[in-house]
Amino acid sequence: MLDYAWLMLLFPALGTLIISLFGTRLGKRAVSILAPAMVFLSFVVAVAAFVSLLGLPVDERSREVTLWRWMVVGNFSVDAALLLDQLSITMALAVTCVGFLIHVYSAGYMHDDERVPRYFAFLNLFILAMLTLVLANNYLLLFVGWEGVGLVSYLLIGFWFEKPAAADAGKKAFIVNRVGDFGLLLAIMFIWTGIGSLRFADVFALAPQVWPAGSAVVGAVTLLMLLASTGKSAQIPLYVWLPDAMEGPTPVSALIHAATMVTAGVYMIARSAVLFDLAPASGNWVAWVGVLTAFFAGTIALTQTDLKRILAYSTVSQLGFMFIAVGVGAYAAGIFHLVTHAFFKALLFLSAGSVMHALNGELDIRKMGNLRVKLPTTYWTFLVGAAALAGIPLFSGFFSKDAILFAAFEKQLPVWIIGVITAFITALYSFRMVFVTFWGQERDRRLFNHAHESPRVVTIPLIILAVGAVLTGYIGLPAISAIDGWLAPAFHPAGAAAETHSVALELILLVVSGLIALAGVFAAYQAYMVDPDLPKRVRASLGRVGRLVENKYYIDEIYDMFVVNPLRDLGGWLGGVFDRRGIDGAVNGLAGVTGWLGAQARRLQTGMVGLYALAMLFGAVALLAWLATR
Amino acid sequence: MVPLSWYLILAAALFCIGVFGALARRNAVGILMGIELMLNAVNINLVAFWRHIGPDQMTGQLFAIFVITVAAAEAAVGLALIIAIYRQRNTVNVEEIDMMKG
Amino acid sequence: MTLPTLNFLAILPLLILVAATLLVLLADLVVRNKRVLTFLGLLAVAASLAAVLLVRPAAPTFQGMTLADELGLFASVAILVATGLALLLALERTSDFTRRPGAYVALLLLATAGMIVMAKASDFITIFLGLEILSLSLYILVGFAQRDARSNEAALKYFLLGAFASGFFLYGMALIYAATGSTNLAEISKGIASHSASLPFAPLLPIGVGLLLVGYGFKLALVPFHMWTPDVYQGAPTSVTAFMSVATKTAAFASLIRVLAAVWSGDRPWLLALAGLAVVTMTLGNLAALRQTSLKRMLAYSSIAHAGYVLTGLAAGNDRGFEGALYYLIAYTFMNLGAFATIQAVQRRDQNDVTTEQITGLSTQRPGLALLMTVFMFALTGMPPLVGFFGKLYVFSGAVQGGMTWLAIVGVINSAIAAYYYLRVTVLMYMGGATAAAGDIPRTGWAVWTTLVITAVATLALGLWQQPWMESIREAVTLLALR
Amino acid sequence: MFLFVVFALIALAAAVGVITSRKPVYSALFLLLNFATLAALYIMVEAQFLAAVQIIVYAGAVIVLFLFVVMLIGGGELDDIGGRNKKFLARLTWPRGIALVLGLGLLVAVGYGLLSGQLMTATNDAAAFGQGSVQAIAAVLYTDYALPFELASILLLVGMIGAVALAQPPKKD
Repeated sequence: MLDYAWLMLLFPALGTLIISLFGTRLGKRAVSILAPAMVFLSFVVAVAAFVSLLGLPVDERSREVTLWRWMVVGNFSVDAALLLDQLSITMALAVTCVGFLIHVYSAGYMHDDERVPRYFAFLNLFILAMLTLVLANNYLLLFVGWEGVGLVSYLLIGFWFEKPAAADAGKKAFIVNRVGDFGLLLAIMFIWTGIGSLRFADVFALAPQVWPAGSAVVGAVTLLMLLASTGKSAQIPLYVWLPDAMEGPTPVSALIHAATMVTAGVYMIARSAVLFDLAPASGNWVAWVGVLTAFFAGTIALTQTDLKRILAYSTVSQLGFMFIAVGVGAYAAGIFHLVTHAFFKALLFLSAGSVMHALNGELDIRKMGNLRVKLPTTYWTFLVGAAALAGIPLFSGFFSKDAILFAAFEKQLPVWIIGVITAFITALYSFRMVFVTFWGQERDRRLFNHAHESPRVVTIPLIILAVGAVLTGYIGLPAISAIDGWLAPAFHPAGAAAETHSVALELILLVVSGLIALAGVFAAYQAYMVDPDLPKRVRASLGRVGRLVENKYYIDEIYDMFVVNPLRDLGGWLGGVFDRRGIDGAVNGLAGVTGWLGAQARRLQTGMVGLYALAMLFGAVALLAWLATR
Repeated sequence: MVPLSWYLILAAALFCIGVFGALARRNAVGILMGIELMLNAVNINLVAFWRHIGPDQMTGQLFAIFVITVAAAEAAVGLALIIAIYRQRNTVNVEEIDMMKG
Repeated sequence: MTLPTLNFLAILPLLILVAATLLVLLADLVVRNKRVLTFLGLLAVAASLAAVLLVRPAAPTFQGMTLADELGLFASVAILVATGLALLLALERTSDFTRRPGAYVALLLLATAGMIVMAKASDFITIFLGLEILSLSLYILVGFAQRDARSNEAALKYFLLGAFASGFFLYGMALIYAATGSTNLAEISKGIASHSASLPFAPLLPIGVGLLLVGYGFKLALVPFHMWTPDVYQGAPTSVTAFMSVATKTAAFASLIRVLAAVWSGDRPWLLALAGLAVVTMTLGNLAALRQTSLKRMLAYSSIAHAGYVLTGLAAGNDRGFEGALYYLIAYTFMNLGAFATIQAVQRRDQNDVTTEQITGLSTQRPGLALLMTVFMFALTGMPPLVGFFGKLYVFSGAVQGGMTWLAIVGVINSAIAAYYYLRVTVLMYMGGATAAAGDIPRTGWAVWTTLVITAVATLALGLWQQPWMESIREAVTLLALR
Repeated sequence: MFLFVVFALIALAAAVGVITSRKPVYSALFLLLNFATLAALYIMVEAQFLAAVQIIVYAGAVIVLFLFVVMLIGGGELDDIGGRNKKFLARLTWPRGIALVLGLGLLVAVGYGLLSGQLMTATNDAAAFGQGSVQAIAAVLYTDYALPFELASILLLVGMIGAVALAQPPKKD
């Protein structure tokens, strides 16, 4: 079966092709069936591959399937080949499973949109690119997938391009991600130059010999990878694009900006475990970037009032947890959290989409309340998701987050402390959403009366995801540790001895985590149900700090002040022709300056032959002066 | 005998005069004349080197002959172009021929 | 005295092209349906291509005037493919811009002949003659769009600056001849290798190479020798622009690679000079492209930037960089020809350019054209797995290998900037209400479709299957035997 | 030696005349003078055939073509660097100033290469009996240089087609 794993890629590819060529002719209905069907077939293949991989002895659970010889340059060659091992199959399962459910949900959610065929073509293309990313057996193919998911993400954020906010968000995402991609491309070049191969197996086998542990090159490579990951996985300092990305359709937020694409950075770091083991300093960077992002984004999530934006910041925060895990070397824990998060965050987004659908697109939680009466199914599924996110014992997030914190406790105590605080915040904002949205009194009666439960095509995926959000946690029960044992060989092909943990300690920490989560829920109940004025009082007593958090730490403003404004002033001062309309955030400011430079470059082009020839003569003299005097 | 370097310096000077002429003129015909000066200066070089390196190798001299051929063909095409543009715009001043810029 | 036996088989591709030219000129007098002439041209290109691929003499021919090596073969194929596609592109539209289709086809074939000569030449005299043949043909072709007043202007600018650059080029050749005593590249290489220090006129060598670079820089549109490019690309008939933007680059780069390999000393200053040129070329090209409203001008600046990327490969000074440069040329041939072909398909019959306004909302009127244009734009951006990405990957990693990481970084930043204006085209096509009336875009004929499909398929396929022809590239570079 | 100096000075003066003359006709005639002096220099280094070609092609064809075009488009004044109505400095606009500086820079750069090394002492002392004759050139032109010779014919073909295509006035429509 493993040899047929390429079918996983074939189905979404076919789907994309058919829908983009004949989509409008097939009609909405056919497309809405075809696209999910293709992803379902991929899922079936993934399951089959998983089962056959399980049937193999542990040391044979890594299979490469070469599709064709891609390129050969001398003794350097790259194949278009898939790597099927524990890690890639786990990822593929999560991607296809969540992806399929979101496709089904989309069929209901996007029903009224004019451009359903285009939407599904993009969505299938996304699955193709994401599977390419996780199944690649070399860095080059991984990069193909990496760029592919970025592109589709950009197209889907701007899917409703009539909204200027959506178009701007798309642009922002694109430019920020280019910065990250730039890091990955350079890392790939360094690997190619240093090791002479891009195949994972070769790289990981040779790297310890070529690059001594802690050497500068491997440090540079891993830091460049970290840069790439901060872009794709929305970590400090490149996280700014993700909250804006919520301008896209909600299922897209669920699929791309919560469950799959944004985890690509975590996946890549986990995949490059051998390299990160060689560069402990880079690992520390990863962990610290992760924990700071987690805390930072968690506090912002606490103050937001837009349901999707809360979830977006929560995603950034949870990705931070995954970074902590891969940073401290607990790769299996990171991937475990990645999988559980994929389920519960997709669930939360889709439930939020259901709420939004019911309230005619309203997302401000201050206008909601008591919705559990009107939307019972959505309420229960959202509750399960929130419980998982908050880390309530026996829900999936509890186990995975605990695994991460346990690893942090062993390696980096300060990281653990901030992590625990963040876990508390997580529980707080999770149940803030629940209480404010679904409990209490309705705040906007007109909206409330209008609300209605979503159709079954929407609720059924929610229920399945909810089941998943509970169950995925149990593959990683500390006592069983199935996922750890399953994944570990993928990170250390050499077969490093599994570390033995103190079970007692782990249990103690488990209890601590559970208590903290429950404390968070209790605090949320106190603050938002029992004593609704409490948040205001807290907010007042916090004074400036509160305002700081409320305004997202003024990060956008700081970017404006220190990056955009100086650049803009410089631009205005230099030419007085600066295009003000283009300025919207740091990225656009940068784009504006570049554009201004472009305008200057154009002014050189006067249309006169004499000046053209003069430029040539100048070049000639400069060239000769340089060459003759060397 | 005349030292080789004298020829070369004469050639360099003529070349630079040609370059300046091509840059300083506004009239397309004038520019073309400057370019012709440049090509001829190169020919002096080729011939002088031919004479110095050893006349039994004919390379320099033949190169010069080909350069003359090219220069003639170039002049023919160039002047035809100039006539064509004159017919269209009634001017051959290159500073007025600047519809495209930016 | 006996005449040497001349191996005419070695220049068979050339002979075919010239014979076809004469045939076209004769047929022009008798044939009424001028499309026949284009078909004749296509036939000649096909025959010439067959000759290039099938007749492969081993040794240097014509007393070392040309080489029949892998590099020459490679470049010839790329050039002939470009010619064929350009002819196909103009098949149905020639009468839109000229009433001398015969001369048009003839000059296109002669320019091709010149390019092949240049790419294969191994002697300064032949290089120069090849360059002049292609230049003169192009000067005239650029001025062929009679309905566009800018066409003539473009031709005159191109001519004056081209002739000016020729002067420098020639002077450089003369000085290298002086420094080494020969015009033959093999002899020059031998001369430098055997007694580089004791050459009487050694100081003339770097100056000669510098002047030569001015000439190449002009043809390749390297900054600051690039200023003609936007004006000429905009004014020339679109099919001519498509042709010259790719084929000239292939010919000139092949020749430059040969010359560099011959005078190679591996000296850092030379490489740094190339690297410096590459940096200013890609940066200025990309910056100036950002705010263009004419698509042809935008692509002209983009082609300047791409020349900078290719030059990065040469500046790397190692095999990987050279291979990357050759790969890039092939990649560029298809993606850029495709982009210009789309412009040709979109432009109105009485126009010679397309503005950004005209393509706004193209996807609703011509979804097929919009999709293909998107492919070409993504390829030019460097989006994997299309060809453009691998070109960049190879040249930049060549630079990394050559110890010029900074150059690779500049290159990568530049491709990030470039993405902005390429994607703007896509955004305009897909995400904007249609502004141009549907009737403005003429029906796209089969010939243009064929061109578009061939280039698009190649843009994708050559990225996905690289093995066979990467080996050919490698052989070409190995034979150069860089010291 | 003396002859060389004389001819060289005439050539330089003629070149300056070409680029500064006010009337294009004068420019063309100065160009003719320059070409003729160069032919004389060629004879001095015993390249007789080349000298003849120089006279026939340049003086006989190119200059006539130039004069013809100048007459055709009107022999008006070249009101630029040759203008009489303004002071020299006024005529030296900034692009021309830069051009002058860069032109001198070019001369310095090339001259630097020419004057360093052993060039100063080298002379043209090798004997060249008959090497500049028609026979000697023909012997190599049709053997070793057969390919360039063919290419030159292609080049002239291009020139021919081009001149015809360009000279034809465009259809009025």
